[in-house]
Amino acid sequence: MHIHELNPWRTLIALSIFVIILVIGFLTMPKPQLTFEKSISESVDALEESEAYFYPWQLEDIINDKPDNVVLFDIRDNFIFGQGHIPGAENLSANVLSQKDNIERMKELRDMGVTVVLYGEDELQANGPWMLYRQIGFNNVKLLKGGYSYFKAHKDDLASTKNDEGYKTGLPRYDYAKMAAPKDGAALNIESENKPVQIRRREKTNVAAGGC
Amino acid sequence: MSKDKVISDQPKYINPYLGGVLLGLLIIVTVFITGRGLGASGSIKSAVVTTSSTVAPSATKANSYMGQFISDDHSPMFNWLVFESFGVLLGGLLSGLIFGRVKKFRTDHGPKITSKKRWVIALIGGALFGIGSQFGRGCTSGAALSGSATFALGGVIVMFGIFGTGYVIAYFFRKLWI
Amino acid sequence: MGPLIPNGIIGEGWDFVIAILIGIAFGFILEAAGFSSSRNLAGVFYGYNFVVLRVFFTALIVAMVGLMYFDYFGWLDLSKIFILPTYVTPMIVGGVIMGLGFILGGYCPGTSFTGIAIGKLDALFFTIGLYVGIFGFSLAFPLFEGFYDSGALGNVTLTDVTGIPASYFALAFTIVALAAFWGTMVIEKRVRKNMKQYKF
Amino acid sequence: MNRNYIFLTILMIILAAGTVFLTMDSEPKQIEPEELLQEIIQPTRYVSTDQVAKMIIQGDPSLMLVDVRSEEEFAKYSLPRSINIPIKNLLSDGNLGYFGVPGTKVVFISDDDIKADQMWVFVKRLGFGSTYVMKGGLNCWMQTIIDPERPSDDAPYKDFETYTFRKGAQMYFTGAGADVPDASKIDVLVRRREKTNIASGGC
Repeated sequence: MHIHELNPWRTLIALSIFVIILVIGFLTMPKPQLTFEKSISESVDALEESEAYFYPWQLEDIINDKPDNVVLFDIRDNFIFGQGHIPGAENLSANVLSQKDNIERMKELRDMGVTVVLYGEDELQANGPWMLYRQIGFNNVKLLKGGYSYFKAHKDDLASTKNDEGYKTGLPRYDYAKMAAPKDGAALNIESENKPVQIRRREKTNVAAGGC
Repeated sequence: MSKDKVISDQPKYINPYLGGVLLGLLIIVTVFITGRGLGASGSIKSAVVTTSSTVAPSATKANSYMGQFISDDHSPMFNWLVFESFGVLLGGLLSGLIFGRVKKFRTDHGPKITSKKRWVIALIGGALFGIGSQFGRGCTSGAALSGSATFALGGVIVMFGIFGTGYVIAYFFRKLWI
Repeated sequence: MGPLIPNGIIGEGWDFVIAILIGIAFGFILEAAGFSSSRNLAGVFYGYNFVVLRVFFTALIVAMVGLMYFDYFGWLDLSKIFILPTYVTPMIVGGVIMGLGFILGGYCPGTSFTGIAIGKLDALFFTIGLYVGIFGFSLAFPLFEGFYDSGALGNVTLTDVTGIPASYFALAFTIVALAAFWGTMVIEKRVRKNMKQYKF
Repeated sequence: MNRNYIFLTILMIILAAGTVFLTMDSEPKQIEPEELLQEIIQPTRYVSTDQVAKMIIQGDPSLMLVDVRSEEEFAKYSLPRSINIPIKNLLSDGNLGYFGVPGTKVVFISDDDIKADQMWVFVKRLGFGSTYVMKGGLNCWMQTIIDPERPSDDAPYKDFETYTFRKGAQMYFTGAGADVPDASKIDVLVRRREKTNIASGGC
């Protein structure tokens, strides 16, 4: 006795429609332009690799020889770039980094084996974009230690920066514990004794603000 | 040979696998649109709460179980599952009309029992199912099917509970059906 | 994108219209697949008609697999959908009682509605029974209120409990279901040799 | 006819097996690279040492300082109420539970700002908001809060305000019972001006 239709051709049609929907899903799925190639923990470890950084004294060769296999990208904005930059650097402002043609350009450079050096005003500014590029698989992207400000201060004698500690980061510059130890009031107030007011010409407006 | 001919003249049910695929797609669509699966027993619960609160409003509110389904804004019948169950009735009718199965009132029963006995047993079975569905947070369609399809642990427990028990005790009730 | 209503893509006002449409489709499929006859349904336990097993498990695996693909395509956010809360012991007890009710009554709530729609009196009695059962449950609820809420695990999925990815469950269910389909085909043939025809 | 059933069976197994490969790449939740890049180029994540000092002094309960230096360095000196999560331990010991708590602001601190910024990028990649980097790090903290430099006498008034605040903060953090150099100015601090730009002299 057969009270149910036994021929499965309609089932086949129904399942085929299902498969077609799934195929459409695959085809229309927004394909991410970028994907993370390194997991978080891999990226954490990768921060230690010294080949991921570019050192100020290495700039000397770049400026003099202009090799084809290294490109300098200045990620500051166009206006500041115009006021001064490392010779031979190209401007690639941070806010256009994610534009499609710039990503394409980075991919081309990677495929050609060109080293890309990112720098900003200081090391911090380029740190984020550099980390992102490393995480999405651009292992040719390096970060200029010290940034533009360090370069500017030492541009006449880059070779000697090899032995300089000034651009290094992640180091305590003070003995925190000693410095922050409780002091007695007298010690604190020595420097703040009122000096006679002298009218001087200020060299810079924000000297007093005590930037780091 | 002649017997087969008689059967082939009769309206057939669709291929069970076709029904399954369609039902699966329907669950996907339901989850896609509403974010939850199908259900059936919930509408009966709404009906119980509604009649109970119409007959004895204060007693119903005081009941710790039914009380939680009463809200002051609207009747418990104004519920997704009630509308869905109404649709199930319509859909069943539609299918019955199309395939020619809507006939005068009749009863399915095993060859060894009478219609009257079948009614009593159906009533008891329904009552048990009603109690069980409250413990299980849903019936075959709500908990076992939609629950399992969304990988809920509870759905799988209910599914194995129903079918497992069914197979274990089927032997003792064979007179009802075969 | 989905689920559409919780994400506000379809307004709340459409909720009940959609409910009726989904219900119609549900009822149509159940009836057309033969779920409006209690003898068809009960057949799964006696080996003469495995329509319940076939429809149920086909639907289950199609839905499971489909939902996973939909999630992957970004069409449906599986983390936003309703997950049935789990209460271990009440659910086991409930499942056992429902199994008993299934054997006796020959229907489950959804299928009994379609049975009523085409004029089955036993389906009507089953539905009345459901009503009586739930009403009785409500009245007696204070007796087992503690039990009703025992073993609560919250809205957990299989993955939450076991740590195994959902896709492995989908694959396992699919393989088991397909094996069951082929197995029951053989069983059904054997059992039916000794059976009398029944009308539907 | 049986051939069709075999075909259906195989199709279904392929579909189900396909799901196993889908979920491979969606491990811990993280934001898309484009989104991360958009966040990275925003300078809004930097807070000055003055802002941090002010929040500590005011006892802002929403502030959580996370020191990303090594454990030894943290043991030697740390800011009050700060907790230590070295970058390497970010994913371990349930450290992620510190982030994404509604209503809190997480500020990362390291010797200078590079390590803290790196931590920020990782935490951001994991999708947590309300995270900041203390610009200049502890070196700047020493320079500006612990040992502030007196502005020259003809410096703008604002610099003096900053200096006065820093002097007050110095006493708070070093625990020195110093004479208030200019009592009237300290009053200004006590009044808790919400909108003044104490960050003017920054790192």
